[in-house]
Amino acid sequence: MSIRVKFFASLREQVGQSEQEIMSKGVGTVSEVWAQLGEGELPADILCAINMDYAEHDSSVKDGDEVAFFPPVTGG
Amino acid sequence: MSIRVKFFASLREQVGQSEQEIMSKGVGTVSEVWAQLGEGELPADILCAINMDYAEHDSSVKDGDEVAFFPPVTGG
Amino acid sequence: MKIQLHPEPFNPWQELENHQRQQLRNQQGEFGATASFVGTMRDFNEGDQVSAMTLEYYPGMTEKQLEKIAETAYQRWELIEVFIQHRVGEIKPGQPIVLVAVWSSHRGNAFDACRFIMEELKHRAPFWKKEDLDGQSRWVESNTDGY
Amino acid sequence: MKIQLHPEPFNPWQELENHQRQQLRNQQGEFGATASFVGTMRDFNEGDQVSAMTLEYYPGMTEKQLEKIAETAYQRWELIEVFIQHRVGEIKPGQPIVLVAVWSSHRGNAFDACRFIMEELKHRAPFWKKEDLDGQSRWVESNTDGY
Repeated sequence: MSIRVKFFASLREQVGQSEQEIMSKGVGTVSEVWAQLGEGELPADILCAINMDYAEHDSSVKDGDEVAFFPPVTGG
Repeated sequence: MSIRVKFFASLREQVGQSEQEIMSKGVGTVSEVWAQLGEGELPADILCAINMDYAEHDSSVKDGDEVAFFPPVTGG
Repeated sequence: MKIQLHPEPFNPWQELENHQRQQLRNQQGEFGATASFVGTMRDFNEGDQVSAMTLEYYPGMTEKQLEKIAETAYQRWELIEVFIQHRVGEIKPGQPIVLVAVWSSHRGNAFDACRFIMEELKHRAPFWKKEDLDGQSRWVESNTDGY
Repeated sequence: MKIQLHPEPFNPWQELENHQRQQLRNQQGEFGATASFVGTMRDFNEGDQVSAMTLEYYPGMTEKQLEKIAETAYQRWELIEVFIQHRVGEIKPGQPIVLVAVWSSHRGNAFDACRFIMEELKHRAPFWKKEDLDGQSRWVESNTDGY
């Protein structure tokens, strides 16, 4: 299956890219998507979204989803 | 002593004038100023001011004061 | 602090913008939050169509009480500026009646102070509304609670 | 409801006035209360002088989350209109960052909803601030509480 992964703000700088496509079997949750990236443990304070809606680290992903990782938001 | 008395809004219409000068001895409080006007009892919900500051019905007045009577305010 | 009564229609957003540009010119970068409220005349009140309204006030006392309200707000919260504008005279539906704007470093203070000033103004500033209904008129008896 | 992101400086009061004139033309006399909030960039944060700031966002998700916040406000209070404007990109001190404006029949609803939307926006809308200090830059870690 194919998942588009996006990174924002300080996490984008840390990971060194703003997006990446992962092609893999056996990627069932957001945490498992992160694990594929080879960036170590997913920090507890990192927020995530699936298809532009907030999700949890253990939320399920499916083929074609867009998964985003980012630090706490600071707008307004 | 001389007191300038002002009336506003529905009370002004009821009294039939917007201001009046009263010259009298023995006018010690706002209620006594009202009593001089011959308009009956001072209604409990009528607000009053002395020299443009809110006052009570039993507040003291002195020579030269401006005393105002008006209904509850409805601005904004 | 600026407090002003308008006998003619006024544009609240324009007034606010002008005030900020003119009076807060040297405080650019200092205020992070501006909370404001505009009250506009409605054409409906207590179940009746209202065609116009006259706002009576007490020249001198009205301004004095508005200043006192603003001063109380300055004492209770850290504020950079308070700006109050109020219409008087004959008003038509859709026309602005009141503008309260508060500048502060932080949004909590700006929101709290703006709302406080509006409630105090409603309950303590000497203004009285007389509504024109179809062929008759009536004094508004009391203000509603804003919470 | 109107939600808009501005890559260039915008004038919040002008936007608000235009929106009311254009979109609420047929509701003149219906709304009695407009509560609004403008957030402006300060030149000082956490004890440091800030010379500029870059606001990053998540195109698509940012707009979607702002819409959700506005929809929640419409469900919780009787509102006539919600208007949200937010800057993105490079911002200088003194420039507006955000405008939230809410029109309602009554002031309590307008005040409550405006503040609710601001707090939700601060905590849920995907924006990230990076501040330029003297010769270096840093990501803002978290937003302050607004109450």
